[in-house]
Amino acid sequence: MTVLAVSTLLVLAGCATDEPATGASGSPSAGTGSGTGSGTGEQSKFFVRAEYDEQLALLDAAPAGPAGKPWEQALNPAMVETAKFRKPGPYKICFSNAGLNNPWRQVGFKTMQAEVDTHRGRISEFVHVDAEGKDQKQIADINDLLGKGCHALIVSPNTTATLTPAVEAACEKGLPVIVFDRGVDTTCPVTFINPIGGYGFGHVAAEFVTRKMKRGGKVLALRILPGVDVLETRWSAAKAAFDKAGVDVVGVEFTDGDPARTKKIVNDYIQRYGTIDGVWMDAGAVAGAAVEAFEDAGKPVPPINGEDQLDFLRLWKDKKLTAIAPTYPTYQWRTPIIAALKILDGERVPNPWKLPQPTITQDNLDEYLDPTMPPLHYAMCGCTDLPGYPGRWK
Amino acid sequence: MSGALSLPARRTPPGVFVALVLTLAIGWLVVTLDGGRLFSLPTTVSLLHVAAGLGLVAVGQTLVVVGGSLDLSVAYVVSLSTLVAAETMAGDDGALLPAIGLTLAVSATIGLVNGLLVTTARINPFIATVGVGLLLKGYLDNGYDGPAGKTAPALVQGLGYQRIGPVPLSFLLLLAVAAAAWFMLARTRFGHHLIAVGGDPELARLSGVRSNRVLVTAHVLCALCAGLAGVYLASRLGAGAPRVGTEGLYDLESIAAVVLGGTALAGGRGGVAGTVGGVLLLASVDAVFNQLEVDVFFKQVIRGVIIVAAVAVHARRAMRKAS
Amino acid sequence: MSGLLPSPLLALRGIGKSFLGVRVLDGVDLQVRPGEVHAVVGENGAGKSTLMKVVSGVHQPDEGTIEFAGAPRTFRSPREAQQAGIGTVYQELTLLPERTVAENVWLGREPLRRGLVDRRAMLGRTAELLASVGEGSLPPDTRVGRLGVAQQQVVEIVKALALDARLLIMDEPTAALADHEVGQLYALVRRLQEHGMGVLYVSHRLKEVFALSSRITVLKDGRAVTTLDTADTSADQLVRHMVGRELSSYYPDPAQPQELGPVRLTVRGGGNRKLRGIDLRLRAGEVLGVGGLQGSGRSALARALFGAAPFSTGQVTVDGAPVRLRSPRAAIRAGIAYVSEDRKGEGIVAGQSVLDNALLAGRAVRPGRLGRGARTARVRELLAAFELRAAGENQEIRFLSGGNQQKVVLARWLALAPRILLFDEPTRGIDVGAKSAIHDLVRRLARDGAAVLMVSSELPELLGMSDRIIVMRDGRIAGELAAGATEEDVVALAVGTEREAAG
Amino acid sequence: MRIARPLRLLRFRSGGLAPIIVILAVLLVLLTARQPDFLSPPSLMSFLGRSAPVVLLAAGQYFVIVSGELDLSVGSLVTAQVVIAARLIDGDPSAGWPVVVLLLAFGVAVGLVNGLVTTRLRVPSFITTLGMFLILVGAVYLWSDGAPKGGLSEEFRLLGRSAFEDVPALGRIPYALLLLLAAAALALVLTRSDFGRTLVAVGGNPRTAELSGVRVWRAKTLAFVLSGLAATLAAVLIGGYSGVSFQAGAGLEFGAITAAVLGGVALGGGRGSAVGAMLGALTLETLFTLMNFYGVSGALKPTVQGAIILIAVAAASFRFPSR
Repeated sequence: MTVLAVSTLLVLAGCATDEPATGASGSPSAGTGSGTGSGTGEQSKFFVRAEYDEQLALLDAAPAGPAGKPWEQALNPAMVETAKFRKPGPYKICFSNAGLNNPWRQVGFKTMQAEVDTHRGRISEFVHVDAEGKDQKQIADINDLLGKGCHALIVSPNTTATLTPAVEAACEKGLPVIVFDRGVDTTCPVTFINPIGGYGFGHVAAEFVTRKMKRGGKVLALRILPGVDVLETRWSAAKAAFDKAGVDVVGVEFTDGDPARTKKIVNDYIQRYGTIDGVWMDAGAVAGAAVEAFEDAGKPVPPINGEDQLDFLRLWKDKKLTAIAPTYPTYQWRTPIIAALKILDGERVPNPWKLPQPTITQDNLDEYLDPTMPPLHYAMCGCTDLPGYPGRWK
Repeated sequence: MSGALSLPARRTPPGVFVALVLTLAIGWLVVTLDGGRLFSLPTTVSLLHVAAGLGLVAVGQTLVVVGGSLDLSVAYVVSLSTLVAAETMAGDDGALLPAIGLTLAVSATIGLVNGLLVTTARINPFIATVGVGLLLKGYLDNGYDGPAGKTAPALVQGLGYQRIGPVPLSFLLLLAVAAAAWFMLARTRFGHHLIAVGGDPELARLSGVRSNRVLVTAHVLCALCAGLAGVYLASRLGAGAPRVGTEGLYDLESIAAVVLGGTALAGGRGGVAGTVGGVLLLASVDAVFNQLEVDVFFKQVIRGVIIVAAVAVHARRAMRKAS
Repeated sequence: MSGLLPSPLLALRGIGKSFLGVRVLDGVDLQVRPGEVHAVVGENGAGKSTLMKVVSGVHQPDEGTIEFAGAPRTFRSPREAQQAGIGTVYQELTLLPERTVAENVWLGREPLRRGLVDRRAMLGRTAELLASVGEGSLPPDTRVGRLGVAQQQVVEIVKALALDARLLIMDEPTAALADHEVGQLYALVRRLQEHGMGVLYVSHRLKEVFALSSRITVLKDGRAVTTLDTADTSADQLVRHMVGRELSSYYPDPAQPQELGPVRLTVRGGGNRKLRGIDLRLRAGEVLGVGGLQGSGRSALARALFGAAPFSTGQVTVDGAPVRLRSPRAAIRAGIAYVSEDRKGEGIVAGQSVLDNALLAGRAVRPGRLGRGARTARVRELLAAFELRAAGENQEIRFLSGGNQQKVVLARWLALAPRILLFDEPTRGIDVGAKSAIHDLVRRLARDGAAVLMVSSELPELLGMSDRIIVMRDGRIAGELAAGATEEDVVALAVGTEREAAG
Repeated sequence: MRIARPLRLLRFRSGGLAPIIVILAVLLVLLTARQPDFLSPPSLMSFLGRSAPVVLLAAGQYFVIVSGELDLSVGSLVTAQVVIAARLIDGDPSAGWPVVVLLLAFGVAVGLVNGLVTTRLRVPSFITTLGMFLILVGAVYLWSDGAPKGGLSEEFRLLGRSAFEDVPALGRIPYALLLLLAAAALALVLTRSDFGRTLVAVGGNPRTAELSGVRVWRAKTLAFVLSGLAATLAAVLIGGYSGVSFQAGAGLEFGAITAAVLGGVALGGGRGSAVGAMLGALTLETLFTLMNFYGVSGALKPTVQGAIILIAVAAASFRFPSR
């Protein structure tokens, strides 16, 4: 496994840098309908084999950068020149945000604001525009921000493909553009920041469930909703893993992130198949509900994955679950600010800026489990050293 | 004879425009005091773009609402249209016209289904269109896991980003469509019949109006407008987006715009001009709050209040004139 | 007999129609000649309206043939009937208040120019038509909502004329008109007649029937009993054919002086948007008739007393105690009941059962009190006493005839034992038989000590029923007449010495 | 009459129970065909228990719809209630009951506002409750800035989650089911009460009702209050069943309305029965389970649901022509 990973890493390290922007997305045309396995259905049009292999390789790569500060670290960094963007401070930094419509983005944004506060001297103004999860609004927002004399533009795109034109337009204005979380289908931004990504997340979880579950067991896959690239990649990686291991995936259901719905679905599956031996999820939101469904049905909770949200971590510890929590760290919201300042100083920055993507396991569970934080807080926020902690995140 | 001695013969100008002017005036003041510029070029352009998308849908919605019906499936029609358009074009300018044609054909068909369900099958429009919406949602969820297709570059540069001064092409398209709709209501038999059907379907039938045919046509037109909105969004986004319609809340927002414009939800009274005003009002509120960086959720609260308040004012006027 | 005459304009042969298995029309034969006004009379539920709807294409007959202008026709929709040249003036007004006169008149067949609605032509022709019926003063671009009922009626007729119809169906055209307006209608109908138009005329008002028609067809239980030449027919004969019995006297005896009780209701200086300086006293045991033209404030007075459109000025007392009738509820609490002229719109809940309709007021005003059982029992008694004809107390009221619906409405009120009753056109659209039943009831209520105020646009009814008559004009009480007044007295007061236009 | 009424529901034309019973029966047959043990007491009990919230909402929605209005705010109200509860309780066991009382008060308040704005300010309830929807969602996000805070105590969650264990014959009876039965009984009593019948009259013909001494505004407002209360109970159950989440009430308003219409309640008012509405809700829940058991792909579920709804309602409206 590791051998293979390392080798693929060596093979792919080079070309990885060439096509950064296709980060978590990949373009539909690149879709490869790899063989359908047991009950997992068609492979997603978004599944890009190269991407997939690359991310799996990165899982085992060693990060460069200051230890203990994963948000400043980078995996296999390839630095780019930014001298032409050097400007004297203080700066006006503008941020076009896809939305604040879920706890992950909430925690992330608070973290970003805190990061900004740590640079009060150098950042005179931080403009934030919320696109409310609407592509067309974000396009308008970006266009709008271009008229505000920003020194740097940070974009967290709502959708990869559809935001590309707007971001390109922004690049043409000559100000440094920094993209994070989701990518865009263009190389024009100075850098694209995100953790390893969806394939890694989905793979780690699927691999864990497969390994811990009894041979030939039945797995239920719970997804939030279709059509969200980040989540699609998580599932497609899991699918690949399950198919490879010939796991019997009895169902792939959408929960809309609704716990009640989740419990009903799990309930029905338990009744239909007598028992479910493993649960895979593309996001932690409804992990608690799934666990409860098993309890209410008087069944043991099978190997399951969640995310780094505290309610799940707490449940995990209290109920002594066989569980794992791959993460999509919220600390990535700090990096764009750091990057922006570096760029405006003309310092070289990695592009793409691949952040490490730690996984919470039984061994390190306790170090992330802070009982004082609210249930929907994300443990991987890297915010404990920021001003206003913990109050700001409560 | 309830209506005895009510509104004067001349239509009173929709109060929404008053509200619009006030909003812009106050907004401008506040934004300026806040050190921003409400009417800067980019802001204006953004405002008009937001208005264009919603406006196209709302104009269509006006037609069905005036006819006493309702279309809650528009959001999905919009999403589907972006996909049909973008996938057919596949980035090729040559395929531009066929693609648009196909898109409009598809949406028209959906409108036809809506219309038939409401008229022939006598299903309440609310349920009928929600049902059709679900059908489409299933198709989209099942068939697409993200943006697909590629809009023809010509369309992107043209409809998507081309503008004359501060006015985007798309907004001109909206104005054109609105004018056409207005003309239709005022000067064609169909228009007269539609308003009559909205006022009292049985009465219209007794007067020899083919009520069903009229209402079906209205639904087709509504869906066509949604289709156009889809084409526009495709040109904006450069690709088809399976969730863009629902993300934009086009179903409820369009109805909100329509009633803001003074069109009676019960049908039989109202017009396109008001709707355009309503759309601009909503867009302006958006723009102002954007400039002030007001919290989205607070904005949503305000929107809710505005919509209810505006309709309350309309109702009050009507009442005062009626009593 | 009519066989000798030239080909009829309309010939119905063996028309039959059933709804939900109920036979509404049964082998009806009927002929209308060009230039003939052919009256169709019969009790409610006799099938008159259904027959008209068959001719105008709203319903399709189950059996029988329709021959129009010499050719057998089947009308699948009103549109087809209209295109053939059959215009209809319906019983209820069929106008859109939000639209202008012209838009209403031309609805369904707007004149086109280059494919577009020709506004100018529309307004122009409407103006002509209005002029031709002597309403030239009425601007065609007025919104119908602003017109009075009488003017709306004119628009109705103009709407039918605009078809250049060769046959005009008039179903209760005068239902909403005051007597002198009816006069205008007569003139109009005669004018149409002269142009060789055939008119199929449905009415309850025998007076009109005799004044207008050349022949009368009597419908009874869905059958055409007979067709008579108006010239050699008397009212009593006609009524006999309709109800199958001789009508002794039309109206019950008025109250004797000793029957009059204390003053129940007084109004001093009552006024609101439609009324000014209303002073009146209403005594127990008397029937106070209220006359006047449409829109003169007749109905407004009743509605004001009932709190539906309350007085904004003045004092009202009930049994000597001052009361404020700000809402129907308040009025009902004060022992007042009101039977609206618009039964369909304000009298019944079409979709609810007979019982629910009869219990409505009681439930609303005295919930719980006098136990539900007792209340229901009381209502059942009343319905029985009125000889209600229905499939059962759980039948939806919309399936009942107008007369029976009115009985349910009365039961609703009488169950509350009101001391003051306000009737607005209590017998509108009700057949002769039920009419006199209701007249008797009104009088009986008065005898039992209730104070009755009765608005009526039918002069015979007004004169026949009232112990006293007040006549309204322009929202004022123009004058009061004692029993024994003549129609001329009433009209004189209603119109005023200077003859104003109706409205 | 007491015996006559249920008969009438079946005998008379619109708003009859016959169609929904048939549909439900068919679905149950299909369900047991695939999953024989579904009707076994334990599974049936838990099914009924978890369906309780939606059924409650449908019952609440019945009162609003039959009075001629519409309540689009229930979904957002459920969410709001759950989030509020979580924040107020914040895991504190003792807080349970006081908070429930507070929630009920809030539910009543929201109902009152909906009702009064609709009746007094003459705003169409579609708009009023749409506005309330926006306001509640916005406000609740604003208040908890974006992520629910605190958490529900196990004690609070008992009601929605736990049951009387090892009951003879039935095995376990969820508390939720008991609450539902109680509420359903109450709803039934209400529909047969003077208020219930008057409410139908209000929906059937407000003018007549008004002129018969009914305080129409009061009756309708009460209907909205009942809907608000139902939503509150539903919120308590949902919160108990599956814990706190912003998704708690998402889409429930459409579910409830659809359920009511499926159950023969006529949008526009004046026809239908609470029983029908509740059966309608049960039917939708059965459909949902059916699809899980038949392994309908998650993405396709909306399509199936939409199709079934359209077919069912169309069939009903054909057998029972609505005027």
